[in-house]
Amino acid sequence: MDLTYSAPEAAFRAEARAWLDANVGPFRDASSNTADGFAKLREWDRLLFDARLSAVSWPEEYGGRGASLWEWLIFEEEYWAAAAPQRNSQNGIFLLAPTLFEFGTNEQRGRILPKMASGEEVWAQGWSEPNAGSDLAGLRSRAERVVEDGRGGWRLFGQKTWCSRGAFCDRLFGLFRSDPTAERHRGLTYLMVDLRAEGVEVRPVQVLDGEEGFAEVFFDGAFVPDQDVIGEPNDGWAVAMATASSERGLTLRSPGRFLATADRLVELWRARGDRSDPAVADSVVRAWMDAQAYQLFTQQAVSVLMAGEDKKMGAEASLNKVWWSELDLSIHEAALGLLGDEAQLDSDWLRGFEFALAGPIYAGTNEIQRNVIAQRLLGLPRG
Amino acid sequence: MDLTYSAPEAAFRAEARAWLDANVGPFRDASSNTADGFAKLREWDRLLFDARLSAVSWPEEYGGRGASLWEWLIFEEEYWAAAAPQRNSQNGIFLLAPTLFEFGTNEQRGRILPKMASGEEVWAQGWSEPNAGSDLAGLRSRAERVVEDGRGGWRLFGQKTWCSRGAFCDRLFGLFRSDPTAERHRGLTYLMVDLRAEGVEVRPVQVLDGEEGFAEVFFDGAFVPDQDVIGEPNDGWAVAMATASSERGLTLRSPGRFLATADRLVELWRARGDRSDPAVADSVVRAWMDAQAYQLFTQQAVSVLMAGEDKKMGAEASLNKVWWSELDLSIHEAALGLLGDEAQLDSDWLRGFEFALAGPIYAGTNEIQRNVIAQRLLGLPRG
Amino acid sequence: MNFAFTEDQMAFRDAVRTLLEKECPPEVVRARWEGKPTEVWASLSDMGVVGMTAPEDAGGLGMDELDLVLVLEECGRAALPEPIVEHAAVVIPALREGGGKTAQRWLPMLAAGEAVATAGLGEAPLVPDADRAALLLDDHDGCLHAVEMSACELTPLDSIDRGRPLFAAAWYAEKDTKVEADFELAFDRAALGASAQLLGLADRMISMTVEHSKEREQFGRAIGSFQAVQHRLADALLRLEFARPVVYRAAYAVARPGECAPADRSLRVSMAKAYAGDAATDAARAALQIHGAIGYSWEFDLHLFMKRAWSLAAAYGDGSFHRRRVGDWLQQREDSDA
Amino acid sequence: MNFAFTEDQMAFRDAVRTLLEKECPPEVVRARWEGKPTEVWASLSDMGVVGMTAPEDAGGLGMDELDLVLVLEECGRAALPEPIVEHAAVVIPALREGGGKTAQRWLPMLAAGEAVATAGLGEAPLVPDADRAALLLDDHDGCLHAVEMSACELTPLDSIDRGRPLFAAAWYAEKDTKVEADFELAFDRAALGASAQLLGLADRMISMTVEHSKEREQFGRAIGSFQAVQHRLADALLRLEFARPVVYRAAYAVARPGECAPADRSLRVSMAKAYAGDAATDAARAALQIHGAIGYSWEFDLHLFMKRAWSLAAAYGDGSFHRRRVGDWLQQREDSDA
Repeated sequence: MDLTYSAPEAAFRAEARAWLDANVGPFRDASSNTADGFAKLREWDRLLFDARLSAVSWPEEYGGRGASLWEWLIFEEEYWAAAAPQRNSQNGIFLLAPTLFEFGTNEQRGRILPKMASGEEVWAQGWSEPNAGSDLAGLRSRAERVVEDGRGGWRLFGQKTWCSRGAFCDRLFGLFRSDPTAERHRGLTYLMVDLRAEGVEVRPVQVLDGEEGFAEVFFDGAFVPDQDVIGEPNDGWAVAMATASSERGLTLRSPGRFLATADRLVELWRARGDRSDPAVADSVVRAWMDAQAYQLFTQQAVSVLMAGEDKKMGAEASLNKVWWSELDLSIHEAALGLLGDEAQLDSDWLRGFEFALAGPIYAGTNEIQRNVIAQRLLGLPRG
Repeated sequence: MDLTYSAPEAAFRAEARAWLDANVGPFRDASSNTADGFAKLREWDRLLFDARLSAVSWPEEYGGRGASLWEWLIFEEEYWAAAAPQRNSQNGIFLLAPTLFEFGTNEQRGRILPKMASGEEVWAQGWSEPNAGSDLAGLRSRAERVVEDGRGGWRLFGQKTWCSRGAFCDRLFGLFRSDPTAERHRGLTYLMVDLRAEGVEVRPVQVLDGEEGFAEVFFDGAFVPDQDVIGEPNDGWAVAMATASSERGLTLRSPGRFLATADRLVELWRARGDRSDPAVADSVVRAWMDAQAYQLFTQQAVSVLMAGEDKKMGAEASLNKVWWSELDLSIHEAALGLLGDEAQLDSDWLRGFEFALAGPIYAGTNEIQRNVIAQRLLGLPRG
Repeated sequence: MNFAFTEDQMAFRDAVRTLLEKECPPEVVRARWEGKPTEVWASLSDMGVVGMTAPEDAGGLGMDELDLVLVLEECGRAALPEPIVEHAAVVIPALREGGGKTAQRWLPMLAAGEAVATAGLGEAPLVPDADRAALLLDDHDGCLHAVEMSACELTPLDSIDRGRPLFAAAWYAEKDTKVEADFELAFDRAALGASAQLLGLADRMISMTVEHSKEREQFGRAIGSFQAVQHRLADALLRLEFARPVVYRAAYAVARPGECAPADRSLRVSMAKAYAGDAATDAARAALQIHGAIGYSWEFDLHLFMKRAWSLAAAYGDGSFHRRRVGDWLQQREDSDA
Repeated sequence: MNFAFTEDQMAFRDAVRTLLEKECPPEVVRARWEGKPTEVWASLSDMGVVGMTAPEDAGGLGMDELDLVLVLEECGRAALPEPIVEHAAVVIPALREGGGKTAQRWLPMLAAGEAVATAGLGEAPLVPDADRAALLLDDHDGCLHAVEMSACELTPLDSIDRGRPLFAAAWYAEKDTKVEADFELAFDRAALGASAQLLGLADRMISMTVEHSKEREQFGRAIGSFQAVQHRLADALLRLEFARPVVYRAAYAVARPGECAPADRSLRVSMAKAYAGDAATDAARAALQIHGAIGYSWEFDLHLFMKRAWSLAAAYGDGSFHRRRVGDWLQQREDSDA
């Protein structure tokens, strides 16, 4: 065990901190859930990309630095400590890109990744459908195989919903049912589709905070060429699941994000002084500690990943998911507790709380994660 | 709504308080889980019986006072405020007696109740079997119908377990499988058996606190005459269930018991002064409030029962059960929190905590109670 | 001893529920969100609800907190976007007790619902629905003052619940604004009123979620058949059903000052607010988790109730404020005969 | 940066586990409950475990807290009824650092396991296993003293865990009993040692409960297939798996004083003790609930582990003590660069 950073790691931290200090200011309050904010955040992704800070862990050929997981963690710590904004590109970088690295072709990677990192092409995820939330295998949107003018591809029909920032995004990735005769988990194909294409309709959906970044997306014969299939046709479930248990379990929500929020919670606590209740103090301490524990758990997991040949998180990713989502809530609840009567008013803490409430729902509900923990980590029998 | 007590109620409270103050002293520390304590508590039941305070709500002919539920609540408040001991007779008075009032014959009531209240005959319950804990319908102990020398009755075979105070009790009540061909919930008969009879073996079981009041009871042909069947043969399930949803849901654990413990918790808190943590203070306040809420909930339920013709608690009894069992734990956990390092040592609080830990398990686990709340009070579908 | 409401009280409650089901569906709450006027105040005035705590000679119904608590529960269930707590539970009783010219002038108008009153009594100076109100009851140096809204400078604040918009109000305390009524009592009444509404909100969110979980299917079965969902809703119901008598007991304490010293009244109210706030925010949490993403949608009604619950749970002292008040009382009481 | 143990550390841990599985089954713990001597101390001495923190020139293995933490986890898993934390994690390091005659005389005997040492460093003056020990490390006026047990007056106390019996010890502080080592560090080491054992206890109770819930059937199916049981065990595992790296991080902080100021070390230890105590008491609660009545039985082994968990969770500062210490640190730190 050696918990000191190497000289290059320390230097990278210093570089990232300095760059962020110098650049983040005008972008700090931009929201990717409003049209204006989204446009501004395209610029922000471009700035990051030009500094090769948009996707530090990617190979240099795609605009990254080939950074290690440690350096990625360092970057994230600095990013959130600088109060930098949620990025437009997060679904692309954290969800689609790992899939392309594992299952994509070189052609796909070269064509897609640099534009993703530079903010030129922003990706929406298309996991949910009206009747397939937790039960992803219940997907009904269809991809029909076609060959038109000698060009092979797919025509899409159906509906995706809860596409974050979908109202403003350029492209969407997701699973579509390509073989309706196959069993629930089979016959799905992993496709990438242009949201501006003919046969695609994007309808904004207003959510809790009143912003309209979310969208429903309707497909009525939109065309996707064969080159935009990831992995083999009808093998989309395996592609999606394999990536879900890869590093992605680790990198979806970095510790840096919660460490920064927890530190702001402590600042709020100290600023309120005697006005805060001793019982609330305990909730502040617990939340801050939970963020620390998340960092340590992650450091331990990264050490395992770095040592092993097979970089898989496996079912441990479920422990991770439950912890960070409930941690995020604990931090914000403690803050609202500190605010007392003032919690009747809108604030960054309240908006953060609303956002945090979604944590136990998306990316696999915490109920399902607990099933996975019980059945796959503890070996209990299915119900 | 009128939350004042009538003059007779106030007089009864004064009488009970004075009597308890004068008499409880020598019995206060007796434990019904040791042989000596049990013997002493037979005397205590006798004293209570002679003062007509052993079962105040029973009709006078059986040694009660025909007290209302309000007076019963008053008595219980005074009983526990006086730090009087757990009674030998509790399973008889709170579990068997309500069944006899609802399904017993006059002969049975006259023969059994006075001796139960005076402590002459102490009853054990025989609900659990090694393979039937939560799943009461999984009972396997058998009752074989016999007619011997013109005398009708039943021969018992099998095993009961977790009979509280069974090592010292005189008689046992419980369900036995009388028709092995019937479905799980049918073919059970509610029987009362003499623990000193031939064909009965009682083996003490030591539990957490090291005391040996619990017992396993083995039956190898013990005889039970027909007069000791409650209700109809093969109808025991209905008898047991009907009584479980009667007032018993209310009277199994009276608010007075928890109010007294919560007040002792506050005394401990005040006595420890600054040595206690502010975060622990909040747990003290919450536990004390939970006891108050339990009293209020009970007063509300009693008002409904007193107004209605059909004195049934129904599935609401499950709300009651979950609340008091978790309340009991909260009180004791708060106390152990106040004790800090001293919680490494044995104490009344620690023993109370061990006892409280059983609350969510016995009388229907809290998991099952929550199923009942969801399915019967909220109308959710069975799994 | 009888811990039950009268047939009359329950009949009035039922009538209010029926009226609000008809006249205050979610669309009416949404209209208030968008700043549009609602009709429901007039209907509640016609029914006598708005003036129920005013003396009969001022045109009211002369009712007390025991009548009121059931009615406010219904207002909570409907997420009524009106300052009914401040108007009927706080200002009218304070004027009734304070008497004087202000009462003479205002009580008849408030009783008839022709004028709306609100109040600003919390730790933070937040006045709900000041845009709707003609009269403000506020505290200054521990005393209550009634000020005409036209004499106040209002600053709209960014309320998390736009069905309960909040304002800062600046005004001058003068001799003739003073109301000879007790500030602590007014605060307790506001907290009690919020508690009653929180019960109704919890009930509404639990009902919505039960319905949803019976209909929504995942993995080939209704999600309400999963034990995790069942136990979460069971816990929400448990909290609600135990909060209920605590709130009613507090209403009794306020309604019967002769049986209850002020410190004991505040104790009862603090318990009510702590339990009701927890019950409603817990119900909100369970509701959102079980609804999943749809619960997040602006078009779906859940957030109207959820945000009201958050707003009222924080108003007039949150749970930890009130538990601390209970703790102080426990530390100071003379013996253990509570 | 590498948050992992070495192959050697894990191999030593595995060897200790194997030894304890063989030599410290529940019957051995029960023997200690009944006051009978155990053989396991001698085996652990032979293996070098008892003296692992002693310098090599005193016959020890010269190991640090990173080696020790994994070993103590195994001792917790076995509910080892010996003062291994006090002996190996507290007294030997304090003597090693304090030096002087006491160290010269005692270290070789302690390293060889020929003499047993214990300590009394908590808020309450409770000395575990004093009946087994020849040497006591205790604090007086903020300083540490090493006293021969023969010079102490021992009073047996009623420990909730008879596998970890407790005593009050009366003794006289004299010049030559003083040990020039840091009290706070000794306390942190004791808390860290208890934390490591608590991890092992939690792990053991979770495993026992998983096995039970796979086998026990109710309503025609294994109880472990019910979602309520699955989620309860999932939560217990979650707490354990997140407590683990927090405890290891604290071990690192103690083992590398050069990288960690004393206040930061105490912070890390406090986090460890709070998480490990919660993990173990939660696991105990889940275990008892899921076992049901059988878990209550004296003959069933669960209570041996449960009571050790309760005892150690309260020892050397309970959760709220340590969270308050973290809170004080947060209030005092200079900026947010923790």
